[in-house]
Amino acid sequence: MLKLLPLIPLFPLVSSIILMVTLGKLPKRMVAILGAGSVGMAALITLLVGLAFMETGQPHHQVLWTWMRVGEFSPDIAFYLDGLTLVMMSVITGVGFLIHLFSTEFMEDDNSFSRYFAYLNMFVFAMLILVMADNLLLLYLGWEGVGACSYLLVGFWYQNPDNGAAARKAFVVTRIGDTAMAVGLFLLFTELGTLDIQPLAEAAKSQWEVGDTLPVVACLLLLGGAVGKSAQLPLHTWLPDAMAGPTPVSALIHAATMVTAGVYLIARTHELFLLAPPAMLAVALVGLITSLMAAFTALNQHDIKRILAYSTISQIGYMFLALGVGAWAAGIFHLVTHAFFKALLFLAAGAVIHCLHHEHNIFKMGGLRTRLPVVFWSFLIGSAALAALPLTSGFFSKDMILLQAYELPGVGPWLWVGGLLGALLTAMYSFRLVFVVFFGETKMEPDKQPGVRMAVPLSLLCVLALVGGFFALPLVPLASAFPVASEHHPSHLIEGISIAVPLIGLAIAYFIFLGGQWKVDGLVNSASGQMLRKFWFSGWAMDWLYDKFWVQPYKSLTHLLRRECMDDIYNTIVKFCQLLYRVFSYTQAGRLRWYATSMVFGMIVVIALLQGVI
Amino acid sequence: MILVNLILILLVGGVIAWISERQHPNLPRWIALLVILFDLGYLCAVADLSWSQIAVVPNPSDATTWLFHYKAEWIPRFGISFELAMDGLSLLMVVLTLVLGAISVSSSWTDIKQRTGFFEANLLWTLAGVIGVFLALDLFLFFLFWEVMLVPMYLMIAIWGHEGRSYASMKFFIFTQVSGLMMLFAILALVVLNQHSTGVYSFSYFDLLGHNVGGDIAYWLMLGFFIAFFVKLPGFPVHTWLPDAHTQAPTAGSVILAGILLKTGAYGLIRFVVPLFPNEAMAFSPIALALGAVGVIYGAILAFGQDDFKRMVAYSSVSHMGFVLLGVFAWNTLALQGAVMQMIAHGLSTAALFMIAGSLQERLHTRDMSKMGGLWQNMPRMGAVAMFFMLASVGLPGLGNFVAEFMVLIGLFKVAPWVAVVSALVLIVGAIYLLIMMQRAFQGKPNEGLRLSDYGGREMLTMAVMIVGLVWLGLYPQPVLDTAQPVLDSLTRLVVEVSEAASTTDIAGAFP
Amino acid sequence: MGSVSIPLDHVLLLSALLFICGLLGLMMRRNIIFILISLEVMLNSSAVAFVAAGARWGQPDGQIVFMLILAVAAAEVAVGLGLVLQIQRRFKSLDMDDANRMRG
Amino acid sequence: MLELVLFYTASTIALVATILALTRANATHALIYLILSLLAVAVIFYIIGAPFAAALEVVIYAGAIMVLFIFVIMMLNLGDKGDRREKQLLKPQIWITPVIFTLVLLVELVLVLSQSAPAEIQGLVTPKQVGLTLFGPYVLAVEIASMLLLAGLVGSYHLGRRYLEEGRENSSRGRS
Repeated sequence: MLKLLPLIPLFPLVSSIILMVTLGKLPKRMVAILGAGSVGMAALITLLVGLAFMETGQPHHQVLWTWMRVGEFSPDIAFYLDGLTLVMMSVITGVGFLIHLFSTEFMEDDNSFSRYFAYLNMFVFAMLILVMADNLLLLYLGWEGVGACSYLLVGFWYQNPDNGAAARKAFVVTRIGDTAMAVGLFLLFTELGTLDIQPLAEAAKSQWEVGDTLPVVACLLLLGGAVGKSAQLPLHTWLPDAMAGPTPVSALIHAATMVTAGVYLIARTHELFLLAPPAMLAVALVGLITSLMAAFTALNQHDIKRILAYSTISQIGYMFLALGVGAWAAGIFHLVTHAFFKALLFLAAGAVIHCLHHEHNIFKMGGLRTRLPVVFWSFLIGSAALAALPLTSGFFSKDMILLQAYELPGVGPWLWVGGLLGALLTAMYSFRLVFVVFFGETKMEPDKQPGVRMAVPLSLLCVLALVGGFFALPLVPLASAFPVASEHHPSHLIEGISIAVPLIGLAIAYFIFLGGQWKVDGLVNSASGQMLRKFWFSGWAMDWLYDKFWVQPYKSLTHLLRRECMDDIYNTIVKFCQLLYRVFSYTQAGRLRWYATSMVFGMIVVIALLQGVI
Repeated sequence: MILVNLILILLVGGVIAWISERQHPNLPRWIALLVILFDLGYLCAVADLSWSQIAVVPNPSDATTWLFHYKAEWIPRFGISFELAMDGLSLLMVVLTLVLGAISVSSSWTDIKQRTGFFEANLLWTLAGVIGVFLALDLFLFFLFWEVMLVPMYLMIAIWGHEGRSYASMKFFIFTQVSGLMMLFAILALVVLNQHSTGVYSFSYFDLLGHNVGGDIAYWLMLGFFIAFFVKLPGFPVHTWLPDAHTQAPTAGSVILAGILLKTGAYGLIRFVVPLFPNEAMAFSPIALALGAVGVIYGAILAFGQDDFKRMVAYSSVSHMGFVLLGVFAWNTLALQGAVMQMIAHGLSTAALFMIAGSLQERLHTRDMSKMGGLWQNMPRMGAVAMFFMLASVGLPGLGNFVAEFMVLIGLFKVAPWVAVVSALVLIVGAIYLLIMMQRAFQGKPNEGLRLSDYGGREMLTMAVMIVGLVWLGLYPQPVLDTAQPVLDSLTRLVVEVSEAASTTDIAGAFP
Repeated sequence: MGSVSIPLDHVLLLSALLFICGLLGLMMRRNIIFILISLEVMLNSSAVAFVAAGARWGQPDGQIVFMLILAVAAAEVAVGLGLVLQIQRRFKSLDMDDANRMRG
Repeated sequence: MLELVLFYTASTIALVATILALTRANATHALIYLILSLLAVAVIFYIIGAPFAAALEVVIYAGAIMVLFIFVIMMLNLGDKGDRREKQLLKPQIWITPVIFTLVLLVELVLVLSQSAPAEIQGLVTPKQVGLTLFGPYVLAVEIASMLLLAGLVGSYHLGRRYLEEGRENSSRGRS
């Protein structure tokens, strides 16, 4: 059964190539079957492989062929299957399949239906390679591959230049992180002589001591890659703009899978990170700060997808926090539950947008509770999970993170307090969204209802978002991949606070946005309030900052250089030659008398020389 | 004789193509294509190489250990002979030349409308000259081929070029000619010095290789060779002929120029500069590495500032070829393999981008990207192809360029980490200009009124060849690596031996 | 004329002076006719030197060279005057400063 | 003694006439002075014992060549047009450089001459001697000279003919 492993990425790849080569000549039904079916097949095989893996629990290693071999540098095209990989593969193929199914209806009217599925399948392929890779170079292949697919899909509607700009931003900003990661790979290879993940970890443990500089540098470089891909500070600015792509794309790439690749990378190389405590702390801090900043921003947005985007940034911040405090399993657990409920939220938002003439502004919506009941329930469940209301999937994972953070000696309690604040804000913005969009008076009438191909994925994801937390599934294989945290239960007070905080957030959101009991208009409309609002609305003015200090200087630099200043050097030589030419041509003035005079001068000199006068 | 025939077929084919124009204006194209394919077929059929033959590590200074060797007396008085030889490296380069030659004939199929016969003849003669450069191992003969390949290229730019062709062709000629002159001086001085110590004149590579000149004069001779190849590469800051020449050349000219002619510079660095002057080259390597890194970044930055599609691609060449320089002067197997890979991968990807630029110009009559936009709507196939090669140039893993750049950088990192880090920044700036290119030409608002013909079968077939080539290089580059490996092994060993003998300073220590 | 006592130096000095005069005329005059005249003067002065030198040794070679000079002068004048005609036709002037088409 | 007086007188005349010839504004006047100068030189030739050269000087130089000049000047029909610009000769910036140069040259020549040992003119060289030498060892030079004269002939014919033909065309065009 395990031998079937290479088939999993192969299905989406073949489908994608077929769709690319046929250039949209296939009928839409065929495209839909091919596109969604291939991922479905991949999901099925993943299930089979997963069951086979559960039986033994032994990591499985499969080499397809040698990629390149030069001396000791010999990365293979090889797959490595362990619990972590399996979890990621399940999420990618499972959630991926649901989103593909949803897309077949969502994108039905689009002219480039086939191109869409070609890209989306390619993405699934690249993402699978990323998580299945046995060495960091192959991982990097998947890593860049998903980036390229993300670029293609964000700019899918290429006619609008804004989409193109968003796509480029997504690619370039993540590329900054990727470059750091590439340098990290150089460093690791140069120091440890291999890029295969398992031998790498062994070599690292034998060559490096905890607290050495090199592992810290290497881990920080890897963290740079993770920060770029996972939209964490300071490279998070691309994600909100990336919402320009089709909504199912946002659900799959920019919520469930690709953006969590950074989390996966750190979890995958956790043995390196264990050697570098400062890097671990950096991970935690990056995660916490990002999650708080993004939560504040989400509270002020009015584009439904941007709210969800910031919320994604914030949630991934939680995952980083978990990784940073060494709660590997909790981080990955949150990754899984987040994939469920955020995909659900995005798809529901997509359904709302689909049914409301592509309206994105939440303040133009309202009262959709009765108009779109399926969507409403999906959204409500998703938000509940996001806000980590008790017994939803998000509750379990978030609770786990916070408790493990609390237990970290030293800064632990502070991280815990920060996490709680984040949880409060999360509850506030998620229910703000629910209240504004689905309650209150109706401002817009939907012109259609989601069909069955939308409703089925939504309902399935609802189930997953609700009960995903009870699944032992993710945790069993994970236990084999990570060092087990000490089992030690904190006091009930701490747990109680963790449970209470989201409820408080929910209450605040209710009082402000629905009940109307709290009038905050005065506060909001005051000068400082407005300024703060604007500041948060713009995402802490990060975009402005980057524009001023990076984009504009670069543009002026290219503008300065574009006329090729190097040519000036050669032109100076040319000018000098022309000058000489002018001087000498002046002597060739065509005046006989001048020639005669110069001849005489020459004569004088020659005679003088002959006579030895001079 | 195989090697002589390789060149002769092209030369004679050129003459035939020229004459055949009188029969039918279309005939030269077919003849040129068939001649190149025949040459390629001849190489494959007659060469009849097995892996075990290729895997033999040749002794650089013993011609009999090479794959092929041919020597005939020419001017015995001065020790000049007609000496050709082929090892794995030249084999790769010759195959690349012929493949890209066929591609360039295809790319100019409809582009060139007048004097097709003479055009195809020039094209074939350029190829003959380039193959001569890749095979010649008598320095005099090498210099002869080095100059011979320029003339038809110059004619191609000067006759069939675009609006600024006379300036561009002149600039191209002067830059390469002046640098070639320096090489000639260096060659003559080397031979004379060799004569002083051994008493016989010889221009043969095999005789000169073991001869260690030493002293300051050797450094200057190395520089003479280096400059000739460096200009051709082209390296910063003597790259400025390239954007003009590329921009003004006809499509096939650009393809050959970028795909093949630049590689002769890289080949020369690997074959001559370092093996002939190992100590001097290694002493020079910090400067060369710095120039390479600056070129890599500088090319990418300038590419971003261009409006002209072809000019942008030309600057991207400057950027990419900087990696070759880095790879050569890092001088370890990994980086050298990367440099060789880069030569091949860059040949394919840039040739394709130039073809796209050429097709755009043919259809839109402009290369100005500010006048394009939304062309994907009109020409989805071309858009998809352009997207592929754009991503290849960006260095997407799984395609040839990535393998090349990664190997260069990882090899370089061992020798000079900071240079590698700076050069790695091109992953970012390179992405910026290529994405902007895609945006400006193919994305954005389409011009609905425009009726443009999309790529047809011939063009798609040509592109498919290159796409398959790049994917193959990206996912299974091992055959290429294995072909180059023995040669590079022998060369690196040579340098190590010499530097151990001279017990100079450690290379790695020279550039921390 | 048996007892000749003319010093050779003086004849040569005369020749030099004539030569200088011709040279000065060549450099100063613009009119092409005068330039030709100056050339004649210079040729003539060299002829004087040759004849004097021949006479100094009592050999005929000096006079032979004089005759060759004569031939040169004749040919030169013939061609030169032909040119004068052409220049006059083309530039409507004999001023050589006007006829500077050859300036680089 | 007489010869010395004659020599110095003739030398003076030759020099003065040459200077006058070269400073005239009118070409015809200049030619007359030049002829005078040539005649004076012929006298000097005679005195230093070269009668054949003297005869040639008179017949060919002063006779034929100068007449050629005068013909051409008459053909050009110059008038006073060119004369005015020749007045610029008197401006120092025109003459200062040539004069300095020539003076320097003269000084150099005199220095050169003064280095040789003093010598005197030996005596008569008869036309017969000249003839024998000319067609003896110098016969090749004669041939070369004849070629030169032929070239001069052809050249002047070519240049002059075009002048005359175009002149005819111009006049005929003017008539029609």
